[in-house]
Amino acid sequence: MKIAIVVFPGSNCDRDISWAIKNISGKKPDYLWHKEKNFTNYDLIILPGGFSYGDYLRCGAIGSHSPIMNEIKKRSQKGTKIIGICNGFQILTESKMLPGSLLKNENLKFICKKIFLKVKNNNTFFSKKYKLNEIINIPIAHMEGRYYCSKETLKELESNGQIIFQYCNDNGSIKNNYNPNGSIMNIAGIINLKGNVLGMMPHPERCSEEILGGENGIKFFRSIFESIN
Amino acid sequence: MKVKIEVMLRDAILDPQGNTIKKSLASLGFKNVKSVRQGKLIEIDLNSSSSTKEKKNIEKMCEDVLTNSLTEKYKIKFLK
Amino acid sequence: MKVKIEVMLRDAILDPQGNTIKKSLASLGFKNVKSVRQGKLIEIDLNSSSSTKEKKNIEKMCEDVLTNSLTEKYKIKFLK
Amino acid sequence: MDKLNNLKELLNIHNLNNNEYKKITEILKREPNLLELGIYSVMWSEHCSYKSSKKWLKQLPTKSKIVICGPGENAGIIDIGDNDSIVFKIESHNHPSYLEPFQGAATGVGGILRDIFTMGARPIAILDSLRFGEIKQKKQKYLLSGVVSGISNYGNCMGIPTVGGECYFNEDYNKNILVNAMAVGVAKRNKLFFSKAAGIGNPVIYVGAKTGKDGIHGATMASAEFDDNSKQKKPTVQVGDPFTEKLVMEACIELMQTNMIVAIQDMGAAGLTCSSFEMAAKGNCGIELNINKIPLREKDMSPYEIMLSESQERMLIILKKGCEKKAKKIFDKWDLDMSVIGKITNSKKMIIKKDNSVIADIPIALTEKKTPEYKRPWVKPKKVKNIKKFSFPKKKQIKEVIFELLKSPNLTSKKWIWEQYDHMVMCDTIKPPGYGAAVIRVHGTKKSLAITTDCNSNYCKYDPFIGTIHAVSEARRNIISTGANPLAITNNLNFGNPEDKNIMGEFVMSVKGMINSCKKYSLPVISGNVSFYNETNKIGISPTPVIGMVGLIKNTNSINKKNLLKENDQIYLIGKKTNNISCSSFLERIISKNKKNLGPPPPINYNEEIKNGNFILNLFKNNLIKCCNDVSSGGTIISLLKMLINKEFGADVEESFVNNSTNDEKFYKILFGEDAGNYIVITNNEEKVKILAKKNKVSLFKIGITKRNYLNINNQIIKLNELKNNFENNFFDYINN
Ligand SMILES: Nc1ncnc2c1ncn2[C@@H]1O[C@H](COP(=O)(O)OP(=O)(O)O)[C@@H](O)[C@H]1O
Ligand SMILES: [Mg+2]
Repeated sequence: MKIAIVVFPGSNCDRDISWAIKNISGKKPDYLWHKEKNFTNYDLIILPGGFSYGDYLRCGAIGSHSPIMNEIKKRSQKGTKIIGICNGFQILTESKMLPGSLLKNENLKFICKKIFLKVKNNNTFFSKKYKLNEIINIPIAHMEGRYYCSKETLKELESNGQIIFQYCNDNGSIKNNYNPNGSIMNIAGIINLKGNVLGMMPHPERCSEEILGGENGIKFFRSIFESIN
Repeated sequence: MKVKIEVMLRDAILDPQGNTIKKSLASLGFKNVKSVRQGKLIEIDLNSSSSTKEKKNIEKMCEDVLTNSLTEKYKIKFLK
Repeated sequence: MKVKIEVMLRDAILDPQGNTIKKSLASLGFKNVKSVRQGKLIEIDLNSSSSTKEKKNIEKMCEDVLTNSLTEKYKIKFLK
Repeated sequence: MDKLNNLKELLNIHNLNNNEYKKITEILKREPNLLELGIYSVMWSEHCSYKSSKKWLKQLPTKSKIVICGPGENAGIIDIGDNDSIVFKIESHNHPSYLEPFQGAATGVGGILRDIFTMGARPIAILDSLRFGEIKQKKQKYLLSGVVSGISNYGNCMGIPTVGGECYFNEDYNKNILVNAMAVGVAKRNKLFFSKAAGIGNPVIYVGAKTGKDGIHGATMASAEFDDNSKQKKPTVQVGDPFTEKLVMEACIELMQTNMIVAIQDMGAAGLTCSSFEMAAKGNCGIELNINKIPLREKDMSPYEIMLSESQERMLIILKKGCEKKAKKIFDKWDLDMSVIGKITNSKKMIIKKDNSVIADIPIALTEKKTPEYKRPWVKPKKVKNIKKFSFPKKKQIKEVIFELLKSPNLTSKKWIWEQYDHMVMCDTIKPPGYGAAVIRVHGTKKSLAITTDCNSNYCKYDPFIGTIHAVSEARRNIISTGANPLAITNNLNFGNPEDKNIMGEFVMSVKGMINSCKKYSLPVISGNVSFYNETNKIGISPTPVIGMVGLIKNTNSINKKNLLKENDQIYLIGKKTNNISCSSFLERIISKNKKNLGPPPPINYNEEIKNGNFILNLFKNNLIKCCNDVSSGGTIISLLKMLINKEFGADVEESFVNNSTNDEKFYKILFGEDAGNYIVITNNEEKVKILAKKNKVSLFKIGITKRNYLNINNQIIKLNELKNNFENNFFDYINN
């Protein structure tokens, strides 16, 4: 199992993800500097959270043009699994590896808190350890997490089961009240059609240790480890 | 050459920033504001002088980097 | 009446966004960019029609709410 | 060198007096030129020279077994064992935040973070201590929103969690808000860095953002009062660039892993001037700078502007000779400019050259020795009178009283603020904001730190001496309530104009209070900051000595992970039942609304404080505590509710706790009094707690038991939901309406 975490200038959850993966799997992932173009094969490449390029211009926009991204696109087409969390998700949409776009939260503020998610599709590499419709408590921390896409895209996402996580309340109700940022249809995480590229705003690495207040993220990582091995 | 690029959110997209400005204007007594939208203004100063090639270049910049066509529309103004 | 307000940082004020955009444009091959500054564009739609009084009003808006004179300068464009 | 015209006006602009000017001519043995005058003006500003406060700060206890580095460096350092050390400091950015709240607060955070990583430490936590005027004023809401998003923007982007702080509203801050930020970092003990220059011929390098005209005379501005024209005086506002700072931080930490650095210092207040001068002064050597080599943002900058600029995100590093290329490689990787701007000399002078000619020539040691130090006249603040007659509400009004107190912007939840801060990044936040001190794990070790900032503005207003003792005591209680051992403090002394003998008196008494309490508690003061001239049109703020404290939990695993409350857990007050309502929130909000005098703060009994504190730590050691909070503003009930609501619980308060009292006064005094030294603990083993208490001669009283859905006091039932909604939403309502 070979995992890499890409470090962009301004990434700041790179160490956190590495820490979580190391705790759960016992193996420390590699870091890849964003200028890297030639690197060995990885089973999984993670684009971490943070503020690549300070979130200037648009979140993820400049990062999506980093030298490494061309190579990552190529590898994703060959089936390498890619995850983008928070800023990583923004980079994935900006580089068109995932449809849609992430806009400024409706309340115009940075929001850092624990919310509830519903697992809408557990038949993926990234969510198989969860039960279908399982409700998980997980932190978000972002200023631009309002998922937006065209109506047509939304239809496709729905009918292809590409919506993986939706914001809900502790009972699993997916109403607008439980939508922290104004995302279309409470979308918190999606997958590409091929099923190997996932983007999500919440931070599973921040809830993978009891002492940090929860372990709901562990299954996320376990799902991936199982898919890889 | 100087270029000004006006970037606005597409009309169909909610602009909470504009709405907030509208509200705060209203609360300050500016009552007859119908709507407010907020966008970005990017001013670029180029070493080269204006030419068709340069103009193409700027357009490419807008498409590739400066704007996101899903959510934004833009206008380029060549100043001189 | 429609009004467009262009808000830019004063010249002496650091514009981290603009600088970063400039650097990344350069690394993407747009080499002859001398400088980039990023500002705001505010579009306001008013119920009233253009009049001197309304124009004064808009100016007041800019001074009081829309901009911070310490860091920003602005230009008002009355569209119609 | 040209002669200075119109000396009087120049001195005025530079905030220098005639005596100070005379000293300059004595040191230089000639008249200074404009550049030199500018340099002296910032070096000798209150902000940089501590000329009014030095005399008093010298008396603070700053040493102990664990102190590696006390005041005098960029930040203080303490030893926490196993080659780990903790670096921390607090700093103010009050004046800039009033003029431009977002940038003012953001650059405040940027500044304090540089002070931490300059010493070789990776910052792991930020805290902010804020003061605003009346929350109902539009202007204050604007300032609050701006300040909070400024802090949030900078800290979040840096990826350093903002884990705590405080925010307090009071009309005394209407014209002068306070923005203090504290940062904590960790470093290996054998990998610390200092600012003492050394090695004749070593290159001086400049790294980070380019120099612009930002904040020229910022230090002098922070050393002068505001008046109605302040907005016109506007210096170029400093804009923060957290992205660049993140790169600077990572690059510096990378460089620190090598052996190339001799000394390092950030460019903070008074920029290049202060940093280069201080480095040379500490190393007792000379420094030569070539102004032509300074990276500039604008072409037309004079040497004067360059030397006085306060552009952010810049570092000054003395490298070992010959390491320039290797160092540059690291900065290139992070897309940062590096420039060799000078060298260390043995001249003991600061020489600045432009186009090869000398444009400033200042003897360093002499200037250091002659830095002004004032014995400002001061008078003891008058004691305020006890107010005797109150009319208390009826017992059955308890519900309204509770809701009224929860409505106070000072007591209600500050969720609106801390939800805008990324308080979880770095994956070490064990106790997030909510109530009391934050607990942060020291990454990759078994250790955790408890961190807090504290200052009860009312207490300090009515008695700066006792008030400051309270601030230290309360911070200490906050730390102990997490199970941590208090280690050391930092402090930010925010006051009005020290040239006014009354204000100087407040300052002196406050420092004395800090000295007194720190000695009693054996807590060294390892760093701090003084902010004077928080004054507009001759009206100053009330004294606000903010205390930042850090404590240590040796074994993170000892923190009860599954300390989930259950119904019928037992709630105890450790200490004495309260009987003092003077200066309390209850008095302010319920009884004497709009009264100008709230009476003196409650007295402090050190013996009780120490005994109760030790007892709490003892209970933690014996694993008898499920959760704990200290009793502070709002008294026992509000302190209890803050803790319970956070855990989604209510309680049944026993009648015996309020002495089955038929007396309204007694009832309210027990529930809302603020006598110092008390804690509330929740346990599921009251027998053991009682036995231990007896053994330790600690007094305790049962408050009641936990309940899932409601609070019951005096047979009045309040639903938990209602409490929670009030507590958590009041602040949002203030902001949104
Ligand atoms: N109130 C105080 N208590 C203790 N030390 C203080 C206090 N105020 C300032 N100091 C110390 O004086 C030194 C200079 O402070 P300051 O100018 O704020 O630091 P810098 O500008 O280097 O960041 C620091 O080492 C600081 O810790
Ligand atoms: Mg410093």
